[in-house]
Amino acid sequence: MTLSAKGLSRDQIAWRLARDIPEGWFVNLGIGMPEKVANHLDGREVIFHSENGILGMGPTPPAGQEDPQLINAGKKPITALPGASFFDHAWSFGIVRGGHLDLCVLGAYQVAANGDIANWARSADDPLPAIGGAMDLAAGAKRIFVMMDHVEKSGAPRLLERCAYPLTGAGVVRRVYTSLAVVDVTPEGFVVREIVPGVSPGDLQAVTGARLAFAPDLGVLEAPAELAAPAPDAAAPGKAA
Amino acid sequence: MTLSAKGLSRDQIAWRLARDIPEGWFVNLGIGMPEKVANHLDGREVIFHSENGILGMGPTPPAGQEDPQLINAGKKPITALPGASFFDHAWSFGIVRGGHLDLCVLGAYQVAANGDIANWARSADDPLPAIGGAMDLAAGAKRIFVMMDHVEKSGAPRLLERCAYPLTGAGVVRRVYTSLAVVDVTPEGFVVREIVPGVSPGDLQAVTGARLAFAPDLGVLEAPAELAAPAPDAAAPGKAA
Amino acid sequence: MIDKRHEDARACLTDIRDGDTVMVSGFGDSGRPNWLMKALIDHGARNLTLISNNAGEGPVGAGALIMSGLIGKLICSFPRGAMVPAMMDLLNRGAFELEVIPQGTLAERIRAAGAGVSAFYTPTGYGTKHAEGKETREIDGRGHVLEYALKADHALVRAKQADRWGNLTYDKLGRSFGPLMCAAAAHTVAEVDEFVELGAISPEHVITPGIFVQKAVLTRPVPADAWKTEAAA
Amino acid sequence: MIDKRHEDARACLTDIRDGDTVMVSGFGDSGRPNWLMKALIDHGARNLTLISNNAGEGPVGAGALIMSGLIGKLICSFPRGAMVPAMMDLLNRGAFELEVIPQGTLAERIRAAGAGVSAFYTPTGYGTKHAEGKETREIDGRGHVLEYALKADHALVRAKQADRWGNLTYDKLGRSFGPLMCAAAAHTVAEVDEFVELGAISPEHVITPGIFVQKAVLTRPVPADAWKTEAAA
Repeated sequence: MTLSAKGLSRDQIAWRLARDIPEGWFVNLGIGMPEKVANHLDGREVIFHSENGILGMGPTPPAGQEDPQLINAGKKPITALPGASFFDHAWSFGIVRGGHLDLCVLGAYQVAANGDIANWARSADDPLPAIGGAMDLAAGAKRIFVMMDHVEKSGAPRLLERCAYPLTGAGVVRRVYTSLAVVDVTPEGFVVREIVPGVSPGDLQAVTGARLAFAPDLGVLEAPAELAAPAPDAAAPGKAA
Repeated sequence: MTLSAKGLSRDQIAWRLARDIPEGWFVNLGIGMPEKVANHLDGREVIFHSENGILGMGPTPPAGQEDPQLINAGKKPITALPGASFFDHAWSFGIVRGGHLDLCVLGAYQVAANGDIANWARSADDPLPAIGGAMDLAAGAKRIFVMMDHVEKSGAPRLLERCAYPLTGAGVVRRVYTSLAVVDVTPEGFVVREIVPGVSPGDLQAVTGARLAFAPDLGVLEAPAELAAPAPDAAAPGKAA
Repeated sequence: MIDKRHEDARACLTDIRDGDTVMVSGFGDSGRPNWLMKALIDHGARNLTLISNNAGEGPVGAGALIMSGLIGKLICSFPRGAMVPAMMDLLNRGAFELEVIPQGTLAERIRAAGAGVSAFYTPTGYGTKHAEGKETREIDGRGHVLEYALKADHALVRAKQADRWGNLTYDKLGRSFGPLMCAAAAHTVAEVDEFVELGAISPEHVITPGIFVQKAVLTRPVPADAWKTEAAA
Repeated sequence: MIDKRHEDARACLTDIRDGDTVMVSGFGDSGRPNWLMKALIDHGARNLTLISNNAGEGPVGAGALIMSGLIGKLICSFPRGAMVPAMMDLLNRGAFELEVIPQGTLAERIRAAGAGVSAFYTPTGYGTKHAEGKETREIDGRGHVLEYALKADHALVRAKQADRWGNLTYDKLGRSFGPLMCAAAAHTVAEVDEFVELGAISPEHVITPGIFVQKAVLTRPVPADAWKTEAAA
């Protein structure tokens, strides 16, 4: 069995990350993979922010009930829960930049051992750079958790000593949830907290582009089998717009 | 008859100033003497701002109908006209500082020929300086008009080459309406536009602490006699709080 | 009597001249002043600097303006979507200049212009390519970038209600950049669902006070094919 | 279930320690959190830095706090009113330190703290005594003063309605500094006229989103004689 076959599905990664979100947190979920986190809160009351100007974002509306003035940062239809509030873009990014969000979950191309994150461009020369809100989110939330496949489709590592792609934020990532492991970013670099079953520390180090330390109480990351996907998917990470 | 007996009452000064306010202007009236301007608009629709967070401020309510949450910057009861809006202090001073007010009318201790205004303290050593909103208003409105008696009660001039009191704003005054004259502040200094009847240019220069130029079309400032006051009053100018 | 309500969108744009800076509200399709943007294309002023969060979602709104050839410079945070190939082609031909800004910094720069704050220090983008060539400063042990106020000659803004003083409300997430742009532009035109009597909007619920709005017109739908113009020269 | 509504004002203030910075909302008597300010006096934490637009209107609110001897430093824009002689006496005895700031700069510094803007350039006060000793810069030909964000450990804020998420509305001119202070303090307690069910406040009409509010209590009147404390030591 290849490493990738042992890896978690996106729903399983989202499930694992959601376990670290307590009731009452204010959370911004980046576009794409991070949006799945909202499905795994087991009834805990968590308030979601979307940077286009809402707190209390609710789930996708039933087909036919979409409102063009109710969309999330990914431009997809949403609902507003009882208790929701709307505000202008200055306050919305004041919430982001002012450190009011307990958590922002971002997708990424690469994360470095110093906490740098690259998630907006694969080249510094992109003539149409898609910055969106990602730099603000990376700089502003109390905690940045990253969700991503552990490696590129090509097998190239995404956890690196230094990011090769242009940075979204410098030294901001707190924890990375990959398809193979839960990895903390510490002043001493990456520290692995949990690994999926069947993958050894040596296996993990072999597909990682930075030196890994392993927690003394290294855990096993066992996710519900019913959330497993038929095949892993390594498309581009989501980005705020 | 003394100069001061020939001088305009505060209501007459307010009447003269009000003639220069066209319909549709957004205006902030400083506390005290400037508030009288609102009584002389002859039906022109002018929208008043109070820096504690309202546009569309209306007149004093009838006795017994005061609302403690509806006061102006001078802490006096007001009303909110149809079309009024409330906003927080950041937006309110954004309106001020951002140059959105067509006019701010301020009282003053002194105005200098370079447009400096002093209206918040008679001494730089005041241990309880009452700055309030005056510095923001002085720095922010499109036009600053000053209303004041031409001289101090002691007879000391208030129009000076340089202010002796601490400045509220540097180089901001556009026009001064005094009890004796209408005086523009120009790059070349004070230029008198109008003088009250019975006062000569020489008389005016004699009670002014800066060199006066006189407009070629120097006008006579004749105010309605019914607005004349029994005796002029030279109390401290109003200040925003 | 003050009355900022107008009938003809095109007539509200006559002051827009070649070379002017124009802000347009909205986030994606929400809060976008389609009727005024179509009128801007018809108005035909050239070499405009366009400030719009999004650009390129499709051949509508900012995408249509860019294809019209009237835009000399685009300032935005997210120039992505179906129009990317066409925009790339125009960029490669030097048909317009592009400046991409982090979204929160874009919002704050516009807000600063309206509020009379001339520049500010933000942590956003520090240590990234965005900060290259910009003045930086350490404050409380953290790196910051100096950013300047971003104002405009004109703002075209989508809102919900307007009264004759120009007081506005917005519709849900259509609010976004609208209130900021109204304050940041010397001349703001709002496109609204309905005109209401003075006093119909509670003073507690006015989002943009009329002091920031010069004119208001009723919105009308813009058919998809009405956006089409001759390809940019 | 999230529920920020509390019964006991005093219990909401237990985290306030000697030496903390506390913001209080309001402009004059409007929007002043009397019930919480009285509870703060009873709480008794000392050497507080108090941030309040007004101070000294009378032996209530900030005036009463100053007379209580709990305030080590006062930051305000207008320290005037009936209490001036008493405040002068305390100042002369070195009982507290005073910093007076132009009102718009005070508001913008508080707003900046909440919005994560660490410093900004404003024209207000340039060329005056207020700018002495401060960094200045010419921008677009005009002098500006550099001002820093002003944050607090705690904010006590008067509002109208609160729901269990802490969303707030305000009452007319009682809004003033409230929304800014909620965002600028690490820990905000709101004193409100009424608790309402979640969803009772339209998302369009929420002025302070609950993310800026940690606790809410119902207001109660403070009798004039209840403000009295022993004279400051």
